[in-house]
Amino acid sequence: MKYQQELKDSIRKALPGLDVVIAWSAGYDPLHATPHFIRREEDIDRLEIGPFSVHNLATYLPGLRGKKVGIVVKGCDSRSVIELLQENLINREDVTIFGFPCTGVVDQTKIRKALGHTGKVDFCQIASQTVVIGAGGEEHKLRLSKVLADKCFSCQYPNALISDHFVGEKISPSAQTEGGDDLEAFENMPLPERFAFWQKEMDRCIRCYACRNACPMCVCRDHCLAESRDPHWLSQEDSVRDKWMFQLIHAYHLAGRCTECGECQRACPMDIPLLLLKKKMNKEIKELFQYEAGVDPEATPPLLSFKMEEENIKEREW
Amino acid sequence: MPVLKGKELRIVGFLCNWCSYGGADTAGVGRFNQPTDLRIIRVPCSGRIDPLFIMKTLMNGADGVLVSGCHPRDCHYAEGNFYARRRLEVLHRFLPILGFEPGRFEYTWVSASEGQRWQQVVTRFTEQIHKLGPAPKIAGPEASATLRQMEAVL
Amino acid sequence: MSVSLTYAYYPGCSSTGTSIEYDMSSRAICAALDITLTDVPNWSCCGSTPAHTVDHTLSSALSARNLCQVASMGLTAAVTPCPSCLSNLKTAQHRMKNDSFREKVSKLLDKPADITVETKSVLQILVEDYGIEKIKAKVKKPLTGLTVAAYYGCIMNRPAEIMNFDDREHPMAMDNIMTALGATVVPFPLKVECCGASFGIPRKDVVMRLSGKLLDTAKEMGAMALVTACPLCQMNLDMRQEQINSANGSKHHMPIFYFTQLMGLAFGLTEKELGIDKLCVNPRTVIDALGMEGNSKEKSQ
Amino acid sequence: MKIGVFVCHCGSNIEGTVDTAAVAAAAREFPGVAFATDTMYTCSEPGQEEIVNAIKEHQLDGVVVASCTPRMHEQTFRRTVERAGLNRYLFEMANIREHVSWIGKDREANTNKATDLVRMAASKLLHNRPLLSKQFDINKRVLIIGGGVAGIQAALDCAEGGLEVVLVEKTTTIGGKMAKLDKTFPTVDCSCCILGPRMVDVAQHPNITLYAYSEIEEVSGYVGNFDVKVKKKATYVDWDKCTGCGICMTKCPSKKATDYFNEGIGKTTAINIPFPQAIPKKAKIDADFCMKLQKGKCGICAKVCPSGCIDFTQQDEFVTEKVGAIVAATGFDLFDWTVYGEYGGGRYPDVITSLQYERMLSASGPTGGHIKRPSDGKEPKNVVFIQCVGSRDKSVGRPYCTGFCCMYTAKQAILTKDHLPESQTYVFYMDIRATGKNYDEFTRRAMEEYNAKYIRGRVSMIYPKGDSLLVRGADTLMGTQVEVDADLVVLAVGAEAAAGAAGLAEKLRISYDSYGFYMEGHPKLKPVETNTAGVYLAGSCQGPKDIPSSVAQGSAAASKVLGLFSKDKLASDPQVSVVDIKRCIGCGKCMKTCPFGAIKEIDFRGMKKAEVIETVCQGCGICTSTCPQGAAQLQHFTDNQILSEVNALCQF
Amino acid sequence: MAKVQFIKSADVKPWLAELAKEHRVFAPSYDGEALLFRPFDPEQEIVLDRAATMPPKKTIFPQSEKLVDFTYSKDPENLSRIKIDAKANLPEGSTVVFGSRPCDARGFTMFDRVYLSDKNPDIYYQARRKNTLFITLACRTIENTCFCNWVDSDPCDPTGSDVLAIPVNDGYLLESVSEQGEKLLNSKLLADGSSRRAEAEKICQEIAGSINNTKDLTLAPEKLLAVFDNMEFWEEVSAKCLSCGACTYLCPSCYCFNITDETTGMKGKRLRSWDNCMSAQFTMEASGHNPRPTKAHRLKNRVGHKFSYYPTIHGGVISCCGCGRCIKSCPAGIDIREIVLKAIDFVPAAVEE
Repeated sequence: MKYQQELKDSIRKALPGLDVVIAWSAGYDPLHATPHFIRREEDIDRLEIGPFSVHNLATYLPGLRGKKVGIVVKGCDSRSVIELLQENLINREDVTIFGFPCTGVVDQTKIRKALGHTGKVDFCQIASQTVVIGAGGEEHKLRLSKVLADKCFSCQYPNALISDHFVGEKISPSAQTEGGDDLEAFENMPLPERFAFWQKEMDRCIRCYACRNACPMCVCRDHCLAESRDPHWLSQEDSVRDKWMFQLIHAYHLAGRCTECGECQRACPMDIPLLLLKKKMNKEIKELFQYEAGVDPEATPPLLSFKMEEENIKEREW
Repeated sequence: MPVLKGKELRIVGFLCNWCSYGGADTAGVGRFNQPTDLRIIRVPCSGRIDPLFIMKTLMNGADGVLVSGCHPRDCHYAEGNFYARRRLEVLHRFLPILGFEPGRFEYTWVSASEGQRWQQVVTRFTEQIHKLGPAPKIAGPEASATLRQMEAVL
Repeated sequence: MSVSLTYAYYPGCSSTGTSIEYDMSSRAICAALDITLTDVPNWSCCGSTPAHTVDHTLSSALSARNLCQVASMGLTAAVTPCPSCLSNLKTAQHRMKNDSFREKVSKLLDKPADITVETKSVLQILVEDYGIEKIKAKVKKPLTGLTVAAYYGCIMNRPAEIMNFDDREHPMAMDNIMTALGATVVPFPLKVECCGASFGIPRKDVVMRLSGKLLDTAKEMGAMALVTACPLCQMNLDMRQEQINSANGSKHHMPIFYFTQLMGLAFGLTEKELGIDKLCVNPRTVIDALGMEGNSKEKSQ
Repeated sequence: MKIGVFVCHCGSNIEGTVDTAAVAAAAREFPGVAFATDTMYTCSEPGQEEIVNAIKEHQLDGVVVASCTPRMHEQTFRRTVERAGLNRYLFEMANIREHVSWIGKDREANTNKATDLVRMAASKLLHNRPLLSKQFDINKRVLIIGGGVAGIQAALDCAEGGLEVVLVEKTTTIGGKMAKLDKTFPTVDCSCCILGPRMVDVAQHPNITLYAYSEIEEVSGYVGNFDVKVKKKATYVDWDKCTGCGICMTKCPSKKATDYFNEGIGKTTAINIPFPQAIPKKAKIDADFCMKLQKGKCGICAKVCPSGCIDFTQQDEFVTEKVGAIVAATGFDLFDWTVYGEYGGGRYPDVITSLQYERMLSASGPTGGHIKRPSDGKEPKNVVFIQCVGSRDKSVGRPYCTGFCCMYTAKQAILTKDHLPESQTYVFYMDIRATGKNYDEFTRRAMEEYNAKYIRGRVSMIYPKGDSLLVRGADTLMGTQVEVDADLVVLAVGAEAAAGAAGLAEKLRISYDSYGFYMEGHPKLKPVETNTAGVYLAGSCQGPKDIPSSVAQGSAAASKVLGLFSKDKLASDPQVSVVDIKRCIGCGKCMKTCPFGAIKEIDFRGMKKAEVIETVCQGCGICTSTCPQGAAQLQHFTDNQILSEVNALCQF
Repeated sequence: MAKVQFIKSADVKPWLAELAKEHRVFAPSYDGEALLFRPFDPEQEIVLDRAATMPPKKTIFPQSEKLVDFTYSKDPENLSRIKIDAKANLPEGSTVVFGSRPCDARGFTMFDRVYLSDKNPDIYYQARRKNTLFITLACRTIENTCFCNWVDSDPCDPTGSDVLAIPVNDGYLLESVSEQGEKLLNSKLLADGSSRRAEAEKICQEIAGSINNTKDLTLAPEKLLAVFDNMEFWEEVSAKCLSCGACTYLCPSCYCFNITDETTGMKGKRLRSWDNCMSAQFTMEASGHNPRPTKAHRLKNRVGHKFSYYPTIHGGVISCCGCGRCIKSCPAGIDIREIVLKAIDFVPAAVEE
């Protein structure tokens, strides 16, 4: 990544005033990065940014409230930071934001599908638009665009929307403005098929709540309704009903707050297409209230406000 | 036992105490005949109706959910129904993605004086639900066979 | 804005007989105003009285047939001079909002009944679509010196929820046109009263009484002539004026114009093309007196 | 928990279509139910005793009554269980009358539904907890909105009872509609002579603060502690200085101002005092007609005013009053009758309203008490009254009966004959509704002694004929059409809620019907209460009323206020929201959405938390449905309580 | 002496179909993008060339199992006298898991020491364990996340299995490990495999030989105890933890559970469902006090339990089978190997007096 050195320098300068800077470093194999907590000067060297910087590090911010935290954000991550600021869950003065122009991150599921088997990966090289992966003794050449996350294709905010230090030059957003083809296709499915689809997908949920815990906007964390008896919304039964209901709770609680970072779906070890629900919610929120979360730190989420006359709600027609 | 087989469907209403519950009372006082399917849960304000109650009710197998509150601007608590309107509208638009027919859930406004309107609302909603028929049921934990069939269909 | 107005024109049966002058004058003034009227091809009866007293569905099917014809012309609005036809067309449209009724009609038509065409009267398009101000601008020979009462009849505006035009008790459309033409309009309290038309055959005495009262009141209010917008009203008041006189012992000699005829005169069209000669009560003296006062005024200005 | 279930027959009201014994039998199988029975009248004394005894005998710690709507008897039964030593919130009601037995006759379906409702109530009750009220201070002042006869009565009664009263009147004088009347039925005594002294009492009472020409801008707070912002509209006259001498009126050159007090019969001056007995007797400038305010020229009134009180720069002024209770007495306005095209729609000057006729009959009115036709000033000979104009008429959206028109029409017929002995009156009526003391006798007198010709039928058309009006209508008793030559037509126009009633209701957070009339707490048992604690109703704002009823309601509302204030502290409703501090993450969403500012942020061991101010919380529960982690829970309507009802109804 | 049979690749499905007549058979197949042990379905492709997303843990230790059905009944004479009828829901029938990996099967041996103790056997576990047979497939490739060799195992380890299947050129060599396993090898579709034994052994050796990163974890129990009170250490290693349950729920050797009762009306059930020591609810006490209040405490528990406390009371056996799923599925990329090694290498800073 071009600006990596510049970013390291920037962090090095800021580190003395900060308790920790959250960034990424290399993960357990060449196809993975991992969140990297920089506390000491020597930690900076291991910082790496690039297409494997998939994690939305904003998720960690509320838990570090009260500390001076630096955070490296992609454009999409910065929207989560904005949303957290908007909800007063973090203090602006405690957070130092490092932005860089993001050219997209990979979707591990897509790589896995393209390679067939990624258990044994020896190396990975990315040169401009090509990814070369050595796995199981074979060399696979893939076009980068084949393995980029869906959200990157419709990305409107490749540069951090809010930052204290921005390295590199800002780049222009992707040309494709309409995201969510999968949503459109799904909405064209007959209702009974959709109903069946969710039951099938939710059936394999193991209730690990990685979707929730990876979500930067799931700020209830330890006090989530999912595991509570008072209020007692869900049982601990291994039933599609309870598992599905949890996803509805998640989606509804994110209404008007979700920035579509996709962490829920990425985190899901069972690859359940959870983002679909959030995309639908966002689409309706946008249509109803012309509102997009994570763009303006001063805005109020639409479900926490109202208008006496709602232009787009025609409830009297029923 | 709860649903009269072949006669009724399971319809649950969430009504605010001040307007719509009163409207339903007014309808009763006026002896305005209504279908018997609806069971009403009384809450203080439509603003108290967390859309998750509606989702939960549908998930629990209700065939229809009807919500009614005070007309906008008439809320006993000044603003409750304004919040409710946004939240319920979002829910209304969201439900189809799950595969629920949009008509399984409706929300409306009935004031305490509108006994006749309440009668119409109940009648119309009940008819709407009967037209849709029983809601599709979610497979229980033991229903892996059903799930495999679904997979075959998809 | 100079988008020319174009309508499908549905003349109605009367226009080929008793009210031919209404048809002539309507076409003439529309031409004068650059309003394009295209005749509905192969039009049939609207399903009026004779049909709708027997069978509502059949009656509506007749209207629906004509509306389908309009739709096939690629036009979205149809216009007719006759309020009775209009009433029937609109009633059919109103009934067809009911799905099951529409299905019955469609069955009779062997095709789906059209529910998109808009229907209006000639009077309505003149005031609503064309505009009084523009009419005023077209006046060449103001009708100064003419004092008229405008008589709308009972169905032009009623039932209000179906006809959806002007005030059901106190319409002003014709009054305003007449004023624009330079005529003096007297307040006519009976402007929406019944002339007795439906009783024209079985109970002539009723017609004599009701229409007589209209003539009495018009005269009392100081009108020199009545102006109408309905073939049936015009016929009762004009053709039967002598019968009314003899039945009531009155001595009315009150010309009964179609409003379109007076518009034509004001626009400077010839009496011939307006069918003035078709009127029963001779309007000569009234017409001859037209413009006298006004012309002198114009000069003085 | 040991629950007792009491299924009420309500005589045959419920038992007629619900098998209450079967419901009770089914209830015995419900979790927690230790006792269940059906009773004839649960709310009766023996019925309540039965509950008390059962609680003692079976050691019940929760009670379900299946009977009428909780809006009717919830309080009754809460007191009952309290008498037996239970907390009043360990009680639930199942509404099997209004919601079951009265809306259908299918006994099987009704019994089944009633059983369901009892199951819901019982399962909710399992999650109920005892709740205790908190005491709070009250502000023993009362605001009365509207200075008509009802408001005056309420104000005087409250003031006499020792309360400080704030009386707000929209127009420049109190007196309301009654002040405009010439005489009252059925005694035919002078309206102003009865009302005048009472108006003076208001002006002079040390406990009453009167804001005339003022309106309510904003109401916040709750029973015992309302904050009311009053807008004192600009009069361009300094009322502290104005003596009401009226010199300005004699000199004002703008003499074509609308005379609102006289219902537009005649004109008045731009600066005016509406009538001689006005309270307060202060002048006000009608800005629409004042030459100085419109064109900047004139200012004569300022020159002639002996006390120098004219102030053309005056602006609206706002004052805030703190009160503990509010009485709405906003009265009525006349229906806009001009929608009746058949009556001329307002085009014929000699078709007037009954209230205009009152002004004409009044000696202090614009005609000095002489009946004159507005068109030409002639005395009419034939006067036609048409009743039910904007009453009992669905086609104009006014299906209700105004109730007092029959009576005042009879009165006006009598007065017409008194004023013009040669005249003949005709009354077109639908039915005569004269159901008060001496009322029917009164209408009889109009017919029999004053020879008013009553014609039962509606008028289909009025049109001018010569210089008179031809009134054509039906005589349904004779089965004929009738035509009457009338010199003057008086329309008995029906009443509707006063202009702006709906807007005020929204500020007061009370409900109103589709005609704008305010909803009483209960149609029979709470005629002057509303569903908002501390807000009461008096007079026609609740529905059309004649004078005695309005006065009675004024007094009733006052007695309610005095009763409320007889305690030094009020008990707060414990059905408020409570934040579980362990679950709260301090996100503040609840604070954002609370309409009452009842949630504050506190610091708990260095963490932000939300806390509910119990006495401010009104119990709407918006915070509960806003809080994503369910930390804020509205007591008595907690998530678990509502979920238990859902689960009782729907188990897959 | 173990029974040795050979099966051609093409005969696997027919053999499973045969087995399915008598047993519930589970085999790895795709559900969406996740490879899961699912009830055998001849229509579905069985995927054996990679490790499944999820171990076959549910077959013996269901995500949520109904232990007891209970019903309340009232004495009609005295409604407040309530009787409870409880009915245990003991699992019935037998199950065969095909295609599990040595680590998967070995994982259950960690359960056994806890749930099958002589003093207090868990009857539910016992019933399933006894009747669930594993036909385990030896691994041919070692994935980046694999580390069975660190925890005293290897890619051909038969521990915990009933049959070990070793992939050979055109099929699988099936070796019975247990008596029950031997009974599974009686099908006509199987041929005697003795002749292929050498080939299989060679393959096993080859695989074992390809591993060269073995770490010695002998010191782990003691070193982890040494850092027990060093919260700074644990806070640092847990910083990126999201406190979700992916690692524990996908772990073949995590056996914690939670018990809840769900009652509706007069009926209820007692559920045993997976618990997760990463969750804030784990060891949460009714008072609201939690002895493990932060994720650092909880991650310490997970690592400590597996590599220190369990071995201490169970004869040195590390309660981790080295499958690496916790690494692969962790949304934050936490690598348990790294933590253990860090603890072993940890040198406390010299305390200055």
